[in-house]
Amino acid sequence: MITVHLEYFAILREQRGLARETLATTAATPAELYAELRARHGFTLPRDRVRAAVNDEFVAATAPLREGDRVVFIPPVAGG
Amino acid sequence: MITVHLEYFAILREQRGLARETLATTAATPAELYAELRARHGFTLPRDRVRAAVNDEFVAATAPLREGDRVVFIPPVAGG
Amino acid sequence: MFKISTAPLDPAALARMLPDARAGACVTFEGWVRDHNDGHPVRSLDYEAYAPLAEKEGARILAETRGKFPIIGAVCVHRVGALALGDLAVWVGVTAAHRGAAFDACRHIIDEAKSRVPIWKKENYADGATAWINCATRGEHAGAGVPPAPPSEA
Amino acid sequence: MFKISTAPLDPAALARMLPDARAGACVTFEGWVRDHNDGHPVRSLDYEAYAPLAEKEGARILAETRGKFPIIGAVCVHRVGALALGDLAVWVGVTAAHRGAAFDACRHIIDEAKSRVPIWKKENYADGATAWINCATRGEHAGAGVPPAPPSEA
Repeated sequence: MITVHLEYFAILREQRGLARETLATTAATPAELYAELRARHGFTLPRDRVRAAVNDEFVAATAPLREGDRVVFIPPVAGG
Repeated sequence: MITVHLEYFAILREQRGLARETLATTAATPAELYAELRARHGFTLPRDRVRAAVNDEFVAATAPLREGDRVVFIPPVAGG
Repeated sequence: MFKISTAPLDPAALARMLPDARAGACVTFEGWVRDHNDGHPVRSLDYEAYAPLAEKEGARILAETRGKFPIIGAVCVHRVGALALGDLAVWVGVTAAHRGAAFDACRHIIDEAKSRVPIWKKENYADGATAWINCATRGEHAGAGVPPAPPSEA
Repeated sequence: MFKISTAPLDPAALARMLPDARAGACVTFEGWVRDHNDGHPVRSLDYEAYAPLAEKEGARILAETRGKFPIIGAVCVHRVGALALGDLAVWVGVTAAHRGAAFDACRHIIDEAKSRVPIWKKENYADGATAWINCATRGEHAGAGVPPAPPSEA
């Protein structure tokens, strides 16, 4: 079990109903963590449409998660 | 003989030493008129690099000139 | 410089960052909130950014752009928050000795920013529905009931 | 609107002509007097226009551009007279629903204006020489003694 700090934006924030939370997880990667969160919170976006960032940098979905990481899942962007 | 009103711009104005003049000519077209002026004033630009305008519209070098026309020869442009 | 701004953007103030005696061309792009998207009347927009990563990714885009095109200055600022029709959402300004590079680089910056920088846009439609742009999934709409909007190009 | 102006150009005032609720993109081009051309240090520029024909030809360019690209607004104003380094020589602003058309149309307007509108530019060099740009003939320079400058792209 590790503890991670999540921040939600845009559609994920609305579907989760909050902007941040800290939770304990057995997920070893962002991909596993997103699958866990999606099942729990009913996120509509499938994993392949969401990028992951850890500690304010983009990471691969299969990167290792570590104790205390700040994790953000990034819905499809639409600036401009 | 017709009388035409010439206006000079840019390098032609500098080489002519004045901005406008009225003159009587036997030239029947802008091409003939430019040849006459070039011989008289030593314009460096050859005829194929100068466009003609009559009464504030572009015309062909072979268009007929008429009494009282306002004629401008247009050196290569360089706006912007 | 790439910044996320919670305050309204001031194009004149932003443009004052660009003058340079070597520059012969300045191209700017402004993205405005328009009154429709894909046929739907739009009443307002909400922009949201993951600011720390947005500014890092934006800085990378500017650095890449300098590597690709012979430009002198490049600035991009993106507004976040609630925007009304006509409001300025994003401003890009690029200077170069020659205009070709300024046009190409300005367009490259906004194209890349729209596809890579973590900024999101929610459209609020005249009928009260809303939609997070680009977040529709498999034909069902991610928002509250309007038909799916395709990736929008402002 | 295409205008020749003997007064300094005010980009903020010109930009105020463009807002439109349907517009999502605004692209502007500014041509500035830069400190060099083709390797020669430039001290100032003189612009001269055959104004009546320049404005007619400019209006034709804007009309053609509207026919080629789905744009909403288009404005081009060209300054004439004695300009110093950094001064704004030409301003083009284009709005459209989408940015692709705004970029393409803005570039088309300035490209066409530079090649067709009767406006001339004399460069005054740091060494006191001058040259009417594009008016050199057969290898000899049309100005007062600097090497020939090729067609300049600002």
